Amino acid sequence: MYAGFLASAASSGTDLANASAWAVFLVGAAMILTGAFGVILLRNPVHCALMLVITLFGIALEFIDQSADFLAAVQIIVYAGAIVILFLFVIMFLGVDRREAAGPEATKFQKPIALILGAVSLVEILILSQVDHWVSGAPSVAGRLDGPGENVQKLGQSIYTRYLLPFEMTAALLVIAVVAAVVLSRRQQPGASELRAADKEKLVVGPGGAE
Amino acid sequence: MNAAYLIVALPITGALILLFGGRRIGDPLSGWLATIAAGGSFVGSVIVWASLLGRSGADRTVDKQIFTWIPVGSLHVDFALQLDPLSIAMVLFVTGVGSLIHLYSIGYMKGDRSYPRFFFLLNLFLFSMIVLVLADSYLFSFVGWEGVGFCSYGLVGFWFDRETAAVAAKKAFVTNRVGDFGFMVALFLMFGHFGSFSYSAVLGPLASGHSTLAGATATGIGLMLFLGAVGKSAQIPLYMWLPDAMEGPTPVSALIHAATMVTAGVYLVARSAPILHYSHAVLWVIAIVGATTALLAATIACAQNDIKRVLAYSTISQLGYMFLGEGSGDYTAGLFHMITHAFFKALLFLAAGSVIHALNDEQDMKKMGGLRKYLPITFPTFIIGYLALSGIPPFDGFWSKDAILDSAWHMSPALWAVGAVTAGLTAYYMSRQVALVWLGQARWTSDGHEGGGGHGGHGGGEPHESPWVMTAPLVILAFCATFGWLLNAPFGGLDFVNKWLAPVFPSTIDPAVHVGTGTKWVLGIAVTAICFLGLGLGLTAWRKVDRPALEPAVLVHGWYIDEAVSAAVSGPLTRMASAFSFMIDARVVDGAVNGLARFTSGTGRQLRRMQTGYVRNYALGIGIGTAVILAFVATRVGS
Amino acid sequence: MGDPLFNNGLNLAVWLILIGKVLVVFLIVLLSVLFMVMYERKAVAWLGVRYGPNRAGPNGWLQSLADGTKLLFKEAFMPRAADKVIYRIAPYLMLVPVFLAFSIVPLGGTITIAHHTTRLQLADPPWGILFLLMTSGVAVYGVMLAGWASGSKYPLLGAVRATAQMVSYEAVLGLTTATVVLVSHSLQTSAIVAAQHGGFLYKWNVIHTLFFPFALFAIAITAEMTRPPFDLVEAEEELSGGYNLEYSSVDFAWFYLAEYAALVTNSAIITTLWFGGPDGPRIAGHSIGPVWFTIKVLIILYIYVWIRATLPRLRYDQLMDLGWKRLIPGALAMLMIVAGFQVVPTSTSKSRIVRGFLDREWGLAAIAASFLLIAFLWRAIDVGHGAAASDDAYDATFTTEVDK
Amino acid sequence: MTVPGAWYLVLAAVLFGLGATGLLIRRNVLVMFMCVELMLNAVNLTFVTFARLLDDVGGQVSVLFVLVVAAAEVVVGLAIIVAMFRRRAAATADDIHVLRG
Repeated sequence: MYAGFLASAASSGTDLANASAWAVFLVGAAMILTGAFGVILLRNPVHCALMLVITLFGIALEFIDQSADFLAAVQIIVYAGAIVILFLFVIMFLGVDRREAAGPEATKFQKPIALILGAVSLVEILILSQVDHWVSGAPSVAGRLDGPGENVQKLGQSIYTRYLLPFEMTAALLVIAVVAAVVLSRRQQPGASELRAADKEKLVVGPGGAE
Repeated sequence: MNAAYLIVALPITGALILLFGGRRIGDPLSGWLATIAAGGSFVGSVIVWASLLGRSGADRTVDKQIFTWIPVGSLHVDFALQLDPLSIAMVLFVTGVGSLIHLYSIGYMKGDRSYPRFFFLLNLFLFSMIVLVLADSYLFSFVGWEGVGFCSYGLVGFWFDRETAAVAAKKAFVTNRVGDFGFMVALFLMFGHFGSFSYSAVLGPLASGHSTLAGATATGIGLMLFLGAVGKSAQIPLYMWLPDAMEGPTPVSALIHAATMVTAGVYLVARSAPILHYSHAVLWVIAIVGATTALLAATIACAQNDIKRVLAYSTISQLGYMFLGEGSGDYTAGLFHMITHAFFKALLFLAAGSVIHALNDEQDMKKMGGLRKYLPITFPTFIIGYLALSGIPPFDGFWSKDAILDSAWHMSPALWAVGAVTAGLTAYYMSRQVALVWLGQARWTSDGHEGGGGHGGHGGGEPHESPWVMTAPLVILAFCATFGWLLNAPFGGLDFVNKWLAPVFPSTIDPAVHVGTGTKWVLGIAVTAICFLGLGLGLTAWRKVDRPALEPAVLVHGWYIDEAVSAAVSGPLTRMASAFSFMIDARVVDGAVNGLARFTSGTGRQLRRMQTGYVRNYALGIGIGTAVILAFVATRVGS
Repeated sequence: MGDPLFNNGLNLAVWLILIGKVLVVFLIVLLSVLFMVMYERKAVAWLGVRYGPNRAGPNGWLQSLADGTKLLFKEAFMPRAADKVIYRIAPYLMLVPVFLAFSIVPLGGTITIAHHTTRLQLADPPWGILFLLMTSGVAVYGVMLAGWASGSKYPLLGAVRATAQMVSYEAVLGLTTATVVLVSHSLQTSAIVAAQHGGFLYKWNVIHTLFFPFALFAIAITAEMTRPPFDLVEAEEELSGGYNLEYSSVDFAWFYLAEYAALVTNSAIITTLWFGGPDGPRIAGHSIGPVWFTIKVLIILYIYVWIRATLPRLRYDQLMDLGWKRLIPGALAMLMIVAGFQVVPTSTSKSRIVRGFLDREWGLAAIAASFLLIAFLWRAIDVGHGAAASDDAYDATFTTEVDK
Repeated sequence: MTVPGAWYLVLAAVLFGLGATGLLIRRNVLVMFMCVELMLNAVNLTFVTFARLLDDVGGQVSVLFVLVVAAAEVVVGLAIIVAMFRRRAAATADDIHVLRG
């Protein structure tokens, strides 16, 4: 991430800035693709998760290259620092770090069709990439991104004014997700919810006749 | 002006609190809460009224938007309140009388099992009525209209564990639905013709005289609206539910009869005056139905033994008067009679409740008598209500009834004659009631009557006066019944109601009633004489005797109309229904339904193969779809 | 805003200075670890009224160097069930974030080398604090993968414990750091230090943010480092050594190094965020930022050693309770309170009292809201405890009955 | 900043395709989740790229929201996996087909 930092500071010598921007893009792209291929090809889920981290760092590099500093940082903090950690945690917690079951596919043509589909999509995307007019929206609707001021500042101003309602909604969403996760993953106390205190008193558990 | 929100908000807040926290709030407190909500609503109405007073007559219509309810295409219906002289006049007496009834109920319902539910329904009832009255469009008003219907169902059937109460509630609801159907048809016609429901859009152009409303459409809308009013206000032929509604607790009867439910129809007709103005036929229909109902109900009332049933039939009769007045084109007279009627009818009902309370739920007048010594507050107030209802000057029933009869004379002397006879009958049956309940010797035994259901707590013993929360409303209402006529006295420039409502009924739709002063005097004296005649007859006939043969069976059974309707509906209709059920339902409808089901299940059986349960299969489907879309885009862009 | 070093573009001298700075920072961390190990052992010995190491070098001060050398020459051993690649990578994954984190610590003032002025700080990005959070987020990988890759039971347990612990306390770390950002109006470490300058201690964030955020931060970062009393990761009694149990030789040395480097780095960060960094009185007109900085770091380090010698280790449920039910609500509340007081006064009333009140109303509202929140959470936690206790009691009745 | 936006977009598209393919061919639920993350990241990259091309901060804001939603999704998803694991000791997506009913 220092390369992007350097690049942003270089005011003289546009060639150098140009070159460093390209360099950052290419490094990031390499990381992204390596990681993505790793995720879909490696057998061990833990390795997959680590490959995902590589992709995420690559994405963060591309963000920096496009002067989205804050998002790059948040990308690392949230994705690498929390989401993937959660993945790994669950993998280790459940002990599912074995190789994938090599049994026969439930449906025969799943894998070949999927691969063909991927290839077809890729070709289509490449065809589409020959089209010039990628950008067709109205510029600077929600506020200018260039110009003076920190990226964080502009982002914050936009979030807390124009996008306040969505922002609050995502906050609510997070709370709901937390509650849902707690409810889903809580271990059920056997019978504790069905039995009230009065019922418990009635319970007579004879010696050896428990459970 | 913002107090207007308060009028609406307080009762619904009270209702919601009682709905969710009623049990926790407990016995007397929830009643007080509801009463305070209702009283606050009344205070709000007074504030709004005062601030409207500060404006000039043409300026007294204010719209208060709450939120947009239905924004569909060109149709735009708001949740909005319209404050104008008519709605404020209505809301003032609705909340005022309503609050008094709330207060009374605190004492009356004491010890009932479902005390909070009762007050929840009362508050909701009040809220619905306020919405009905304050709404700025027919559609929003209809919400209140339906709310009132629901609450009456809930309150009439409040003691739903009694068979009769449940049946009565059902009857009230079903009968009301017939009227609602009329209202809805009126709404459809209205939307078809005006494309809008709001009063300002529908009535505004009509009132100012430039509208292209055809006579036939006006007649249609007017008749349908009146059908709605007939349902709510218990006119012929939809009046049967009202006497049966006596199964509810007495404060409910008072509320339904005096302040809320039945006045809705009167209000609706008054509100729709600009439409009715376009169709003379509708006005005649209204007047004739009103007059007929008045007479018919009065005759039935003469032969009833239940203390509340007498009052119920008298309500129907008085509502007939109101419609007679409105049908004669004198809306102010109709509304004025509604207000005075609210005072004395609420008074009579609450006093009757007090009597019933004192006698441990005894309602049969034949088992009462000589009570005047035991209920020192209820007795005089009841007498005031009695005089007011009988049209004895100077109590306010006289004045409002007089105004209506004047207009009726203007319309047709025949209508006047019916009204005058009804007035005499009214005086007669009320005297009969007074004689049976209060005078003569006691026909009850101090230990003989078994303690009734809900509000026990005082077993045998002599009848005793009710607690102050019950008598205070009586006194207030008696005061109003005595002096309420000063609101619209036809002399000395005291006709406040006329002046107040003048902007709502401009001369274009409400031509002045041309009855000469001399004629008025003659008519007034004639009616008063008839009233005194009825009074004297009733008192002398019923003073001493127990059972004079003055109750023909045909009247006791209300002209057998209930029975006739039952026979008509349950005979041929039932047969027709069963025939349909075999021919059409079993073959055509079931065939179609079963065929559809068979088709669906067959299709499903085939399609089920696609549901493998493997998530990745589904994802594959999504992926193929995406690829196809991408290919499509690629070909389009490439060309 | 950034480092003045880059004002005139990049040339060879700048590159050289940059490389020099990298090396210097690296050496600082490395040497401070060597020192720290001895500092800790000596201090613990002193607190325990013992001698401590006293053989190698003068007064035993070369003991850690000797230990390190010994470790380097031991046989590198790898369990058969281990994941070969990750087993080797894990120590570095632990080491790198720690060294990176030190790069944003301002050591004080600027220095001029060959006409190039530069800050005494390796990197000064405008989002420095986020960088700190990044490194602390990534640091979890080392522990986690080391435990997993060993292919052994106890290291895995230690790693899972450590992950849960570190992830839990990261939230507190972020929230308390946010209070610092709030009062400093910047994410840049140099700006944060500058904001604390002047005003005789009052402007130090530890006082400026009402002390509590600092306390929470200190607890959280201690847990983050798995220092005592939060060192459940390597609880010998239960786990016989923790996540690095299967490591030996140089790999183990890296873990050891990383742990102590983290201690030093985090002390430096505490100094930067809360104690004004290199801020301090001038001596004879000279700014001696680095000296003040070193003194502050040494004091904090000593406190860490002191805690280690004094406090017993927490139980695991206590740790989680503390983190989720006490620290996070507290940090949230403090964030709200500090944020409330940051609201720019907008009232234009003539009366001073009214204005003063209005200026504070946001703050007061925030305080009230925080107390409400805390009370609510407290109640919720109590209810939860009650429910859990009743469940336990229920289980207990079963158990005892069965035992009979 | 002279790398043309199209490069980023193609890169994002390829990443998205890889993620989608991985989702289809992998059987481990956790890895499938990771593939979903890949796809989300690809979308994030396009958002940032368009934000730069259109000089509009809205794109970057959207990325923030995507991050939050992704976090919530992972939390709930993993909780489901943990709950599932109590019943069947395998993390294969095909095992859930018993829920078909």
